[in-house]
Amino acid sequence: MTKRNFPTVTTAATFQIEYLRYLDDRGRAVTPLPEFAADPAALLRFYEAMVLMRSYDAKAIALQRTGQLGTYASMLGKEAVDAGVGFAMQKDDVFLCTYRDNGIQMLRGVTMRELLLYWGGDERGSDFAGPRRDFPVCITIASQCLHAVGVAYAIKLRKQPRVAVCMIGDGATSKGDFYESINAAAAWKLPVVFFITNNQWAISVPRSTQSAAATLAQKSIAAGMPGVQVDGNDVVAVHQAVQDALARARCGDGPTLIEAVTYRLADHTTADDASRYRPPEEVAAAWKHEPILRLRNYLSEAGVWNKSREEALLRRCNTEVQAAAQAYLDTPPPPPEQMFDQLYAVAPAAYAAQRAALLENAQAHGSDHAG
Amino acid sequence: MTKRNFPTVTTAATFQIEYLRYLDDRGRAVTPLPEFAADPAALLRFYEAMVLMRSYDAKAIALQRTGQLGTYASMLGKEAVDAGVGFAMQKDDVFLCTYRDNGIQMLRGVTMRELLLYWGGDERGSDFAGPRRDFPVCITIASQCLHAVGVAYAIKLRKQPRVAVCMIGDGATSKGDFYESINAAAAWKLPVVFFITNNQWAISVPRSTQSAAATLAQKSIAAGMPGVQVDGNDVVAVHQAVQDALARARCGDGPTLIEAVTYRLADHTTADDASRYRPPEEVAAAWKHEPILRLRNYLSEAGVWNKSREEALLRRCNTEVQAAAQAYLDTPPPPPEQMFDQLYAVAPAAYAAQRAALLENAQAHGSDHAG
Amino acid sequence: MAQITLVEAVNLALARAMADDPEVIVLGEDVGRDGGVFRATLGLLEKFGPARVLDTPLAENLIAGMSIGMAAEGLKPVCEIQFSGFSYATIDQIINHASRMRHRTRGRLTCPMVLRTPCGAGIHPPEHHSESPDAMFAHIPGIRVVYPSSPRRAYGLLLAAIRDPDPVVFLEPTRLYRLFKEEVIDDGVALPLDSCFTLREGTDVTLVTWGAMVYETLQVADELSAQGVSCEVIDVATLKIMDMDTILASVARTGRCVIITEAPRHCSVASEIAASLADEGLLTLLAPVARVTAPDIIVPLPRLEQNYLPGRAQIHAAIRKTLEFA
Amino acid sequence: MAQITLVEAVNLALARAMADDPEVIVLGEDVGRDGGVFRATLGLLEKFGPARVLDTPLAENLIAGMSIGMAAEGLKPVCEIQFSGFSYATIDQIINHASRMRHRTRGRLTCPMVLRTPCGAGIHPPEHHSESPDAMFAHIPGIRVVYPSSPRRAYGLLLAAIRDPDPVVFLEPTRLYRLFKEEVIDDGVALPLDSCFTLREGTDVTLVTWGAMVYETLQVADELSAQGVSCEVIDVATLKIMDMDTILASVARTGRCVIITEAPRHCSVASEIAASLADEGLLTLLAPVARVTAPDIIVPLPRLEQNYLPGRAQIHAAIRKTLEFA
Ligand SMILES: Cc1ncc(C[n+]2csc(CCOP(=O)(O)OP(=O)(O)O)c2C)c(N)n1
Ligand SMILES: Cc1ncc(C[n+]2csc(CCOP(=O)(O)OP(=O)(O)O)c2C)c(N)n1
Ligand SMILES: [Mg+2]
Ligand SMILES: [Mg+2]
Repeated sequence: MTKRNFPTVTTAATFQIEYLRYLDDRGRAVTPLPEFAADPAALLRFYEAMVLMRSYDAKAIALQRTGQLGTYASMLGKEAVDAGVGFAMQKDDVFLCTYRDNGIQMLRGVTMRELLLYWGGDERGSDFAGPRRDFPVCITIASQCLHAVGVAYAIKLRKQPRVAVCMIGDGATSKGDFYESINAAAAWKLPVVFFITNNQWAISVPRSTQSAAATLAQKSIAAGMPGVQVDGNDVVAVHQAVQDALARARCGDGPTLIEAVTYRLADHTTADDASRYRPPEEVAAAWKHEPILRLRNYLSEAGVWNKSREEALLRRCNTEVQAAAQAYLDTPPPPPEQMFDQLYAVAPAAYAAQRAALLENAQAHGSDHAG
Repeated sequence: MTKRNFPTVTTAATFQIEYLRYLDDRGRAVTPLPEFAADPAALLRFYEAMVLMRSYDAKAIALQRTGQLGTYASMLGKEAVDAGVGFAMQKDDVFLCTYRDNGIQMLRGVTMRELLLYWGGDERGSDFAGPRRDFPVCITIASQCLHAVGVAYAIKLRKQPRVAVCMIGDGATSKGDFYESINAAAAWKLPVVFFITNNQWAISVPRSTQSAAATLAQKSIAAGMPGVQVDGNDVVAVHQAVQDALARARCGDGPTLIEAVTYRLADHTTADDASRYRPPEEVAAAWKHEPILRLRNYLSEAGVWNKSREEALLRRCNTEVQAAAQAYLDTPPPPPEQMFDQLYAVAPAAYAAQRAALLENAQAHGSDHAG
Repeated sequence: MAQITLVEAVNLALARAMADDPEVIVLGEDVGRDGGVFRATLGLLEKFGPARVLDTPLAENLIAGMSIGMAAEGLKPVCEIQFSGFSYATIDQIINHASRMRHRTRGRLTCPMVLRTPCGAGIHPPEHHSESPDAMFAHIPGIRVVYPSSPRRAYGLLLAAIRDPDPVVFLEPTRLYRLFKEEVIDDGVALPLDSCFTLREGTDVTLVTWGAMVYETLQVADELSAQGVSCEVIDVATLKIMDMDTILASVARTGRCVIITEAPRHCSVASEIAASLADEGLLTLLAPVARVTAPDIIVPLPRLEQNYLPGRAQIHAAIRKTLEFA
Repeated sequence: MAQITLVEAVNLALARAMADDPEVIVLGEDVGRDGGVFRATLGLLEKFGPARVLDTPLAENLIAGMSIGMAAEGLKPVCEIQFSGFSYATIDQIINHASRMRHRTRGRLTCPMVLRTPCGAGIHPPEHHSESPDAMFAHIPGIRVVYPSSPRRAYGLLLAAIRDPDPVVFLEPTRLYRLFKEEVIDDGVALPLDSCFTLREGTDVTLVTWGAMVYETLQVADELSAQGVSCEVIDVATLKIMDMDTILASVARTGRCVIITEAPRHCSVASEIAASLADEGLLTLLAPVARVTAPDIIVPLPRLEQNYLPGRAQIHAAIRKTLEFA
């Protein structure tokens, strides 16, 4: 920091942040792929999952546009993140996600019907049958990082070979919750992976407004934990980084921070209009890096994918998604008494009158307030 | 982070944290001193200030032990920090401090009587006459960092050549407020200096429990701002680092994070008993690095200090401190109505009855609750 | 003299305050180019530039805390917390610092800031977007809490809040943001803080409410008027420092009081009003003081939202019961 | 069968809960080697080891948030916030997550955590060390708020709080920590939550209070008894979920009620109780419901503290006024 150059200035510490990428924008391997991807066919399940995510995403938006779903946050453009993370985790790991990580939830066994239920405004969507210990979608930005620390502490205390994986966005890295969490996780060497999906935007606020840090991965240095930046549109790089981090965590080496650089190709949510604040050229340019085409190119080039397989896949995805949507739409609303009965383990006697009044009114009048 | 070594792993960023020290434990210059200290006599005012701080500190503890002061937080061992920072700041800079920074406040013109008033439980101690824009002592750890961001933003907006200087402890670096502040300050390139007094302990919690980071200075990397570690018992190093940081800030180059490594030689506060949680040997060892003896050795060696000057100084300090203590003790308690009248700009009519009742009761009964 | 919505009135007041006083700064998440997720700050960036209209990093604690720092330096920050569910993270700064800056420095430093946040349920949003923290803020000594219920009051009260030399938490009823329009004259005239607004005079029962529930309460008063029941409707507007005198005087005339809020009941602002009536107004009461509130439960996701929010039926029922009390 | 202080009773309950249930974890600042700044966790580190008694980094938001994560994984974290003035930073996590984990997952994940914090004024400490956030926590749906007022109740209620499958904020009256001793049998028997304790039966007036003010209230009841006035004294103990039935039944007998709290008045727990009386208890009231509270101001530094806290004189005055009301 000083311009003088006294010999007194000695170096207390040096650090380095690495960047990981295997497939370039056109799907060409820029280097030999890692072991898990040595056989191109091994990447087919990644591709299929990513395409299913995109179908689901499109359907969710369509449902919202037709008044059949609440506000929805699209995952368009981050399918490589979701597949890369989702396939790396074990069933009994614990997943803590944001509203934009439905793709990972799908791979963990949350059904699309359950996801749509949640977006449709029904808490039962968070009572999913698959990964019972996974956390519900977290809306309050970065607050789930603190829960991840507690989960990882419990895992470590019990000496289990499980890992907590916590997703956040670039915007979330500005919040104290995030820093307190990575700092504590490293201090206790906890089995947790913090994963930043840097999609360049936090609603209308660009990455550059959030922080002067050259990379978000370097925030790990503040905590004294390893950090790495990866190409978030390259599923191979994402998967490899997460596998490494999970392995580290599982063998007691503590937490890792991963930053995946990608781009939010859609509006922030269906309630947002991104054209208000970002130029169309930027979005058009970002489409050139998107993850699905890149992987398709690689697989086609490797001879394990072709047009007819693509068409069959799209048909399959469409059928699955339509069925999930229908199942969602066919689900009757939750009974209003759940608002009381699921509040405490035992519904308090003191609230019996409030409960009765609410139920009576629900039957007699339903909604009669404006808005 | 990976054990593999693919050529794909490229370096995204590298960082370095420097360490600054001029005088060693015995007060020998390990390298030529910087310009401000080229003439040893220039360091006399630092020394004198540090000795006054220690006198004040001892008196405050004595007052507390005899029931004449409230809980007090000793600054024993950090006088180099206080002198180094205090002499670097300009009068119209803004100082945001913790409870342990009374030495800097003294150099900024807060009187010892005012400081004692505060510790004696009187808000008027924070209505000090000297640096009118300085903040009152901050008790809630790290929360003042956020205020410093706002102050620095105001300064920058008005294009003033002022700087906000914000002190925190090692414990405070675990709190979100700190990270949010350094991140935002760097993002806006604000004129602010964050100064960590790393005295190794946060009450009973050692530095190692707070963070796995090798240095606290490296937390600056998360924010993308310069950071430096200094020997906090070497007033020359502290002063030089702060001068540099202030200069940077004043010419628009933004914030700096400084970590000064020192040791809390006293109990946390007069309400604490540090022997419960740290071994006497550790404290004894730390005394070998303490800042005042080190500087005295240097000054004596340089021929600008001797025993008779020392004795005269001690007498002067004693007189000053005694006078301040007496002035404090002679100050009548604040009028109870200030609790209402200083709450809002205009005392609310709605509280007139509460106010009257309180005053009536204060006159009639005073305290009659237990404890 | 335009008919505008409540959120447009907020915008108008912000623009007016910024034009009048160069010390007024607007800050928050997405308040710049985007104009705020509800468009309350629309156009301010273009008019007043990025130094005075600033998108902050995503951190509510930062937004509140740096506003305090700005205010201590003499700026007049008006910060926006995107939804009141994210305002809980500001409570620490509001109670530990904003509220007591003046008191603890005996007036040397002060905190003329405004914290604006959309508030309340009814717009079918995701989780945490329907919260009503009014009672939590109103409990804090040293601040004001203001909650307008119409475009005109939003305009006048926001101007007053910004000009006030002490911290104000300004809650905006999301559900009313675009529900109706009102003529608002952009004359820079503030409305008084610490005062109730009697929106309708009546003799049979006093209806006390604030925020979005003013809307349904006025509707009910209309409906009952057709049936010959005369309701006085009071918009409390400033929840702290509260104008209890107006409420007591009204109840002294009507003898009956129903308090309506969409916040959960326990330790709510409704409770405060009822408690004052139980003390200072007891002799004037001809019937129990009824509180129509949300139940003491979590705001549900949209599919059950209509069963959660109190509506006209509950207000009607409470009034009927109060009037029938002999 | 030892006579112990309230803080020793807290310590005893913690040790008992940890011995009984290996899932109970104690965490916070200085809770380990130091045994907590008030010594509430003394000896736990030695008995149960550093994995179950952990000093955390200095971050209250972290302490609350990680407790929620632990609880969701089935541990039973008992976290300590060093002083309640630092508990405001936990409100975000308590209201947005702890309170609704069960509800929003329909019981799939739950939050059996306890957040302990010393509370209240009267020990002449530095700023921010005398806060009374009881009303703010009590307003939050989905949690419990417990505030014991004697060693025995501290022991029994803390055991109940730790065993409760839902989140509990446990406020401890700092002023009473060492003020008096009581015989506490370490039998592992919990006391009921959601229930008032009638500490003294009486016929002339019902005194309702909790926390440290129970002490002065009992003193006053004693003093008045010598003068022939019979006071019923109710310790509310659980501020949420509150046992209003016991209070209503008492006031139905006495016809008069004085509510005593050291928290600021506006939207306080005292207001909630008075509000319920104004509704459900109105017909039984023979006099206005009096609230003896702290004023709506900032807790002062020690030199004025004695003028801030309500004391026996104010309680006496309020009772006298209530009794004289014809
Ligand atoms: C604590 C909090 N503050 C504000 C919001 C409103 N909000 C929702 S999403 C969002 C931006 C988040 O950006 P980022 O972390 O980059 O995630 P992304 O949406 O890009 O996936 C904001 C401000 C919120 N949900 N929580
Ligand atoms: C937010 C907050 N939490 C807890 C405390 C209680 N407390 C007072 S000082 C202290 C330790 C601070 O350590 P450090 O930051 O290293 O400063 P030092 O006391 O060593 O100067 C704690 C936990 C507090 N004052 N504020
Ligand atoms: Mg983003
Ligand atoms: Mg320290």
